[in-house]
Amino acid sequence: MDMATMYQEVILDHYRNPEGKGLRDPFGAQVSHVNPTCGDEITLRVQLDDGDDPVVVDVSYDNQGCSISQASASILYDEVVGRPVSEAFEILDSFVELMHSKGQAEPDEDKLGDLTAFVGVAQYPARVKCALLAWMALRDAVEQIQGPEGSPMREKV
Amino acid sequence: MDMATMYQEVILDHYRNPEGKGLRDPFGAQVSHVNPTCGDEITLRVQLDDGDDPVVVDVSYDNQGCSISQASASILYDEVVGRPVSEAFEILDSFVELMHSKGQAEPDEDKLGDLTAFVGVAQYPARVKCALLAWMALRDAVEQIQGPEGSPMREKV
Amino acid sequence: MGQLDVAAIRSDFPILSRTVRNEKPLVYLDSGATSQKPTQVLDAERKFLERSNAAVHRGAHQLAEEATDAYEAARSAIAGFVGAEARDLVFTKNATEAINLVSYSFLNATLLAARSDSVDPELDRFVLAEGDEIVVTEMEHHANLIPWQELCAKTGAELKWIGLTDEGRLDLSDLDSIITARTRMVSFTHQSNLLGTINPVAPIVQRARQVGAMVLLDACQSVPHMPVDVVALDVDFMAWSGHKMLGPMGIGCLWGRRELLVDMPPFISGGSMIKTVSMTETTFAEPPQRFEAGVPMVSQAVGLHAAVDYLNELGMTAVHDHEVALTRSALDQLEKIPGLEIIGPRDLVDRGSAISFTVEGIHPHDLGQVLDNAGVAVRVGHHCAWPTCRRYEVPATTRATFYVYNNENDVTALVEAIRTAQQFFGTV
Amino acid sequence: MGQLDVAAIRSDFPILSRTVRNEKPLVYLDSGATSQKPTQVLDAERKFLERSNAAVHRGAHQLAEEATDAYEAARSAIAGFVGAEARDLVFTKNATEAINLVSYSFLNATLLAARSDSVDPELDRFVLAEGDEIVVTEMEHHANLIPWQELCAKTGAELKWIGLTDEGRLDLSDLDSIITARTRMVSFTHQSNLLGTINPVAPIVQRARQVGAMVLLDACQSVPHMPVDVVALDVDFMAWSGHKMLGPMGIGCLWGRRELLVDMPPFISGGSMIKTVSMTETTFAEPPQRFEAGVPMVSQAVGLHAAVDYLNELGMTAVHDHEVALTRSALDQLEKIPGLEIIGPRDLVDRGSAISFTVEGIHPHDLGQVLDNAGVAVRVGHHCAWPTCRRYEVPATTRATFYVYNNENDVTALVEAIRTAQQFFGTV
Ligand SMILES: Cc1ncc(COP(=O)(O)O)c(C=O)c1O
Ligand SMILES: Cc1ncc(COP(=O)(O)O)c(C=O)c1O
Repeated sequence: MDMATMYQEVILDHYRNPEGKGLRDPFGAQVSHVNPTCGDEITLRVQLDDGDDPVVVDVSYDNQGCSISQASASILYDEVVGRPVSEAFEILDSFVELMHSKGQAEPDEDKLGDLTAFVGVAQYPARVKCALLAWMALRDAVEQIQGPEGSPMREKV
Repeated sequence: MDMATMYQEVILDHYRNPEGKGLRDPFGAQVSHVNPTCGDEITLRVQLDDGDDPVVVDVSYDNQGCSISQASASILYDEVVGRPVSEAFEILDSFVELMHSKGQAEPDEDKLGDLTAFVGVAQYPARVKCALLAWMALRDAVEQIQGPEGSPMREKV
Repeated sequence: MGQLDVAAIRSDFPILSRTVRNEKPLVYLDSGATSQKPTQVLDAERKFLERSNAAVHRGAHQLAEEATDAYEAARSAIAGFVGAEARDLVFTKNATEAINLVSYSFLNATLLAARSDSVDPELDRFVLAEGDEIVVTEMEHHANLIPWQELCAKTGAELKWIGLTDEGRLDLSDLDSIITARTRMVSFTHQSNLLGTINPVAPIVQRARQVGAMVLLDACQSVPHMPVDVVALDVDFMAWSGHKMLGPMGIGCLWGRRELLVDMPPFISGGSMIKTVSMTETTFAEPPQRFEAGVPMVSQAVGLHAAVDYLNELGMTAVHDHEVALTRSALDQLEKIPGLEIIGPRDLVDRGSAISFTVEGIHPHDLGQVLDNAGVAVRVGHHCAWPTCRRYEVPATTRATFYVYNNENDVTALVEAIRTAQQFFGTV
Repeated sequence: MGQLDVAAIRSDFPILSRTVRNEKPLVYLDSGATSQKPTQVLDAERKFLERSNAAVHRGAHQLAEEATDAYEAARSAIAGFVGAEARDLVFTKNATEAINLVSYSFLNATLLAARSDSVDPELDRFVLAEGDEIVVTEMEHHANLIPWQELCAKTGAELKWIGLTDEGRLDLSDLDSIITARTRMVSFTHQSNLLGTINPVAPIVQRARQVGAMVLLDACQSVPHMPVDVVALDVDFMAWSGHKMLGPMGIGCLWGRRELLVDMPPFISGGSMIKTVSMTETTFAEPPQRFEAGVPMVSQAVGLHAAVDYLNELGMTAVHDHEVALTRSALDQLEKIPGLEIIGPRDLVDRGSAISFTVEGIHPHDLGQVLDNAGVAVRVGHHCAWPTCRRYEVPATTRATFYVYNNENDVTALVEAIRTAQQFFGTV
């Protein structure tokens, strides 16, 4: 594969000009996640509204890491803010699936939007954690707000 | 090698009719040694006289083990009792050397007497400990009587 | 002789065509100590080393990626071999380390809890108090006895054990008074490496559950020889070694129930088992990584993967049937030898292929020597189960063990060599 | 380029002729993580497995005898490689286990002493009291940091460390206030796997002796790369791994001063490390057996034996000279790259061949990816020395490491690939 397939323009754009970066108030939960192999970090805050299927009112974050992890956080902001949690988690699930497909899956563009660009990254297992770092933090933060019944799993990917 | 070279008649004779077996009084020291790989055991007592180079007045023992270890103990009794410690230790040293020679050494018959028969055993490393069991116990017991200055080593073979 | 094509199998094992002691064909009856390795295993390991060798879970390059894939594929296959999930399987250097890992979890949890202000609920299950009890049996390999003795010596817990019947079985008659409300762990062997006995797991697990104790199964002698499903067995931990099941030396396995593994503090610590590290504070990765500090035995995992593929191909039921058939034949013929006494069950019910015996008037060391001289490789001694020897009042035994590559000829060779020894030592 | 015939050496390593990522020749610059293995090592191990495979120190048959001889011959050769005696060398699964073995000696001695009525003089040297101190450095691999953190957490001892200068050296200016009368153990790395720094052993040993502390040297990155004589170094323990010195994975080494080894309680317990065993009491074998419970990694010892033979043939001085020459060339060329910063010493004095660096505007993960795409295998991340990254305020670095099979072409490939990355990410 050539590097341009992996580092698609949309990834490099988000990396160079991240959307929504910086920690903001108010927030319902804040979590910090790291990638133990490379030390990349993200601190992420989530604010939900009070709805039955609450809407993600804001996601703010501060992070440090490679282009893949930074672009992924920026796209997360773009894709998730303003959506109900149920939809955000659908995107998350599709993205997890894509990233674990070793590049064999046909990405669902409708659902994934800019995340489709990560199909090349999925071919490099060592980079999967980079791409998922912000998303795992999102899941963790939402589950913290929604309480344990929403988080059946002790561990995350 | 055929079995008869290893199990020479003199070994089988001593095995079938061990000399000096049984624990007797008086004794200056008593030790128990085991062979950790097979569980063979010997309890051995030594009585020395008061000389400058004390004479081994008696070696008595109780043991359990294979023909090699039993014959070796019996020959020990034959060879050592009545000799000064210095001579007994010379025999011991020669025997240790023979047993570690992997069968390459030319045994010194004058010094070793019946122990010469163990030259075949020396070709089987797994049996070396059997042959030396009683002799290591002898050294240990004598050193206990003579005190620590006589035993520079913490460990034995 | 079961459904195994033993001739074909034998041709996969280069060592079986060698000779020993003056051109005697090798009759290898010591697989209970360690098994031989088929070409398939040797080739898999070599191919890995010539193609993909790299440190796993660390590098960002292609070799590291391939090595990580190979290592984790091995974990899946080996876990699958015992009906488990990959993430619940920890690689160790041998079964001994696997058992120590669990015994040290108790020790470490107890020490950490003693120094923390708040009672950490995660550690709680592994914290021992003075007077707590650990239960083993009188037929344990030293690997499943000494770690518990040591744990007791350091914590004040007490070691109890299930005794044996004269027939070589566990004496379960007073199980309820041995496993009590004070019992925290029951650790026992699935199959005795000395007696050949296959132990009943269900009643012991049931009693342990009643009193809230954990169960560790030492499966060193079962996983290589018969179908084992860890979920069906319903134990909490299971330990076994690679080298006894056609795999390389230097790799062992610990399977653990997920909810216990996640609560266990680390045993060996270092690289690759962490989440974050600073000079003053470290947090740990989830299992299995938490228990795999340092560069692991990757090529050995690849070799063991090839070994379970090989065994799966044969079918573990066929493997077991084959061994039972050989055991039947061997027991029949051995019992006809005057002065020979079997130490262990004489019937084939719940019995594996380890056959220990004594021969009147010939010490096992001497017997082993004559057998060796005839090309027959057996093991003599206490087989790292010294208390079991003491129980049957023998200082040592001679032990023959069978595996997939053994056949009727091997049984005949064994029997003939024993008769030769009797003639040589003049005991018949 | 020293006296090594690198072309001849390369032909001994099958993996070096493979290609990666679309037919790019492999440029392996990750030997600091794990080295590749020459055919001589692979063949030695295979020959053992096809001829003499058996459990050691246990059987009475010819294979067991041959296996035991091979295992103990390996011990002699490997001990000899560092100027040591065989009986003082313990085989472990990796260096990480070796260091843990020593840290657990303190833990176990402390616990056993606390429960015995009389103070056992043998254990005494390893018994820790509240307030005792352990000293490490800020450039340790996690393997030589976390075991000591854990020991402190369990005993109430305190962890102190020697800091680093901006140049990547140990800051020994306040050594006397760090190593004090309370210090029981000073454990530090001979060569940093991240910075490449070779540390001065003598002044630290001298200070430790003054206060009666023991010294452990983590020689993972020195023994493979330069002549090391453990007697001349005058340390108490030395730990290193086989897989970084052309040997197999799954084997590590602990050398210990005899009088300390004999006083240390067992760490991992089980078979083959005992003197006598009953259900209630066990006594232990002398070192090294005391510390080698269970069936050990025999074929790996045989492989490591072949590896030290191979290195001896090359000559360790020539190996070191070769690496210094490559390091000189690499540092020269790397420093010319705009935005590239070396993390670690820039001069060649007391410096090995691990070169860590950052490149402005490109995260190490991204850099590693482009390098990988060009066939250049480096390692990116914190290299299991996270505190060292923190000290130099970098989240991660890219690291190239050289070994006997690397040459000038590899340096050129590295430099070119970094420039390609800069163009790709538009940072120049
Ligand atoms: C300096 C240093 N110490 C310790 C280790 C740990 O070695 P292993 O992972 O083989 O146990 C390494 C290598 O990973 C190292 O470079
Ligand atoms: C029943 C049993 N448990 C434990 C062990 C120890 O296995 P290892 O030496 O591979 O750790 C063995 C074999 O030696 C065994 O037969």
